[in-house]
Amino acid sequence: MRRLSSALFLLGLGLLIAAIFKGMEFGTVAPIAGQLINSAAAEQVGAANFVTSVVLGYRGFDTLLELTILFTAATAGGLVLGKRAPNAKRDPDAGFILQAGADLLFPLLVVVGVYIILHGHLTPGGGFQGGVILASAFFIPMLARPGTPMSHTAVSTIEGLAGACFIFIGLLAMFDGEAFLTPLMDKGELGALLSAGSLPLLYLAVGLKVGSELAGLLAHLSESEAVD
Amino acid sequence: MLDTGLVLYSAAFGLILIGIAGIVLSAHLVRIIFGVALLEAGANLLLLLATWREGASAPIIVAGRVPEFMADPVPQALVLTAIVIGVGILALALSLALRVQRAYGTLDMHEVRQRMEQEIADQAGIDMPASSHAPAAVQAARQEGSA
Amino acid sequence: MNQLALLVALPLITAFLLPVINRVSTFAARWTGPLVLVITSAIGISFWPQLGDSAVAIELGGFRPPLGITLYADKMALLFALATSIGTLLLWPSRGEDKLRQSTLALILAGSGSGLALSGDLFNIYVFYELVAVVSYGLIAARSTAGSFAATVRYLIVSSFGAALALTGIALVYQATGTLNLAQLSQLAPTHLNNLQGLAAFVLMLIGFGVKAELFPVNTWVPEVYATAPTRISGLLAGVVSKLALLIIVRLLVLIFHQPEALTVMLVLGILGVVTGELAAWRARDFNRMIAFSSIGQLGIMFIAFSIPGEAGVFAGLAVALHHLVVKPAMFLLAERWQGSLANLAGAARTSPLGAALFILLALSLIGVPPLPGFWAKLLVMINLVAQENSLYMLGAWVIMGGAALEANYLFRVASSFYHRTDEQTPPAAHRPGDLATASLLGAGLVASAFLIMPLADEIEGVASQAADKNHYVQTVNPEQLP
Amino acid sequence: MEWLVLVIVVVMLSSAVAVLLLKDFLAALAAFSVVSLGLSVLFVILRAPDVAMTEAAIGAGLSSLLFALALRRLGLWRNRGQ
Repeated sequence: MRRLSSALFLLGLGLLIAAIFKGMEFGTVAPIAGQLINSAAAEQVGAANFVTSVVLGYRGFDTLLELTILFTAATAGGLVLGKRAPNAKRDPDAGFILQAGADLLFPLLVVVGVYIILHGHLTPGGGFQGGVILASAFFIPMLARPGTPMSHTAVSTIEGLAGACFIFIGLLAMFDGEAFLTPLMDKGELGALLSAGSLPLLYLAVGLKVGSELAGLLAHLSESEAVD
Repeated sequence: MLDTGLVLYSAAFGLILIGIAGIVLSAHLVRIIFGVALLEAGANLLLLLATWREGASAPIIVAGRVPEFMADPVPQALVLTAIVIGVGILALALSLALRVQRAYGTLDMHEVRQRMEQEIADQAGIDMPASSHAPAAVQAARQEGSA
Repeated sequence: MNQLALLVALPLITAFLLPVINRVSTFAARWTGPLVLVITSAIGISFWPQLGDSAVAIELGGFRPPLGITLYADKMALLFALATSIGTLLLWPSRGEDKLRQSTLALILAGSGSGLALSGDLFNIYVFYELVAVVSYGLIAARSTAGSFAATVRYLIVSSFGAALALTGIALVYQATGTLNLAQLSQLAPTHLNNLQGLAAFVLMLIGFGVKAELFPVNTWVPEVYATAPTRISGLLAGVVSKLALLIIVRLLVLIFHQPEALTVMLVLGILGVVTGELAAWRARDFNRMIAFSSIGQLGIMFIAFSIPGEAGVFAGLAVALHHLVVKPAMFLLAERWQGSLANLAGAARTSPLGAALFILLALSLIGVPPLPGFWAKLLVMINLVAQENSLYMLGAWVIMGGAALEANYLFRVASSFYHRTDEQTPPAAHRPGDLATASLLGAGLVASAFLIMPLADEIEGVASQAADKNHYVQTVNPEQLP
Repeated sequence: MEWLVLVIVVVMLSSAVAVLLLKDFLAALAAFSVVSLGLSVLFVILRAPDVAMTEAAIGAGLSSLLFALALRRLGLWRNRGQ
């Protein structure tokens, strides 16, 4: 019976979407904010990558909330999974290939991750993508040798400080009368590594925070006692 | 003759419908979480398609050359945020699934709901009438008072 | 006037730093949270007189709308932002073993709740809504019993399903208009959103944001979550957070979606909510689930009230919402000790007379007995419903009357059992002084508002008229147009 | 170019259906990462390189890793999803 009602619900939804689908015309409406930003972003924010100027400049508030969601998910995950039983069974150490590979990959991944974070305002990529690469860089040794646990205190300290730096940069603008999260410092010339004022600093804070948070989340999930 | 916009929009709506079907029809918790992830992917694609136009170029200035007709950067920033939200919630959902499986020994949502209702009733001290359609396994479990 | 952004920034930066502060001294970690909430509430209250004549729009990042995000603070938004901060302060999660994480989550809830009330950008509202949802998952699962994990997982699925639908609605709105700023959307709505796509976007967002506002089809999670979550968190979720979700839907209705079908959809779902909520509460056999279902019923009444077109609807809905905002957390505080079955609540008057008296006061106000504000709120709704001369609104009026009768029945069934002389059973335990103090504070607030009902009504009418004035909103924000 | 988009969309939608129908959870996980990969390539075609990198790194990479870890801890590897 339940399957029937769900199937009917789905059919109705499909018809509704088909009706909307017919009424839509694609790509005829001009994106108001988009065109204004495309014309004004170069001199207002000074980042070569306009998506970064939107993520950190025009809509920096969304990114701050985005960081808070990851922080909350990590905290709630820690709350849910709770402390690990000290005598919980751990996975056996991984084979030689993974251990050798882990030792080789770790420095490369860290370099790539930091590169992507630092060039966030020039080329595609940035704090989120670089942070994920850093998280996997710190997680692979844990896969290779489950015996050596990651120190959660270090991870949560980096997490807290990076997040606080992001908001502190935002609050700095308020001290001299500007609105919250206004991009600071001089913009430098377009395309240079040291350009777009405080945006690279913000993306560095985002990268460190996302990296440490996701590494903590992965560690929590993999450290809960091994089943079978 | 083949309208790319039509294909892309049908992909977005298709993903949304498959995601909703996954949530509504499946009983196993992990499959429902797959459905949620697919639904969010479909919504993200639809958001990016909103102001997409053929022939626009990426909104990035490379070597000082400003492309004349750039894509809209705003939905790209929004989808970037939505994807990272999705992974945050996915991690929380999987941790909860882990604890539910450890507490109830099953991930079948009908049985989980049955056991949860039973536990709420026991905690509140009201004797829940053994509902007639409860599967035999749950009846047996209730006799030995497990979990 | 940029300081209003501190209402969001301060709790978040404290939440980020709490694990670091905790390593320095656990005492500081325990008391920093409440201290920060006192500061933010003080900032909010200091802004209240300023908003008397005109609302305030804060352009975050210093960018003109629609490029940047704007926070829009009128009296209604500031009222709910303050309610979140003060509510989290009063219902601070103090029990449970992992206090550090619970205080962090409570701080984030306060920050994101006030941000949700103040935000003036459609995608920003979605991100705030998702943040409030994730925080509530963490706080509910804090009880870490098997039942609370199962209830949290089911709630997470329904809420993520709703959030994805809301995101689809936002995508449809962005596809039709090309902007996300609420002021610009209200300028473009009559021309671009007045078709099937606009109505579909509204219905998707109504269901998406309705999950937390306990709207009829998507409130299956309410009884399980409020029965298994820590009672202070249930009070916070039922009392404060559900009103925030309702506030967004009202903003969307007032500013953007003016089709009559949108109001009809909300009215029908409100009526179904009242019917299912009150009937289930009448059949419930344990205290927590009874007040959970009654909160569904009350929110159904709010949906009916807000579906009345024009300023009268906003005024009536706001009155019921503010009344429920005070009563429901107090009811859940009483539930701290009376969690179990209604049967073993018999003779509760002997062990905690103040608790029993408070319960009766709250029950009277919920039902709508004359001197108390509950009566005036429901009367206002009934008058406006009848004034519509429309059969569906009349049906809404009859359903609210029937709901009130059911409420009277099951609330008095419990209240009368307090004074039964039963010896063999063990009477329920007395309340903790902390909970009783907060509950009686809220009760005293209720009684005080009963006496000065007239000035209060004028104040709420002022708030409602400012909120319902679309042109005032657009002039305050005045977004840039394409050249 | 349109044919490439059509092929990717068909592959993506069919693997999305496969995610829900496959009995074995590891195969479902593989199908899910195919969907994420297809989505990432679509984002490149839609001229959104930032989003394509995010979808590839987080959608295909991290989500699959999270699912694999969770399935490992849920014990759904050995008995091929009973």
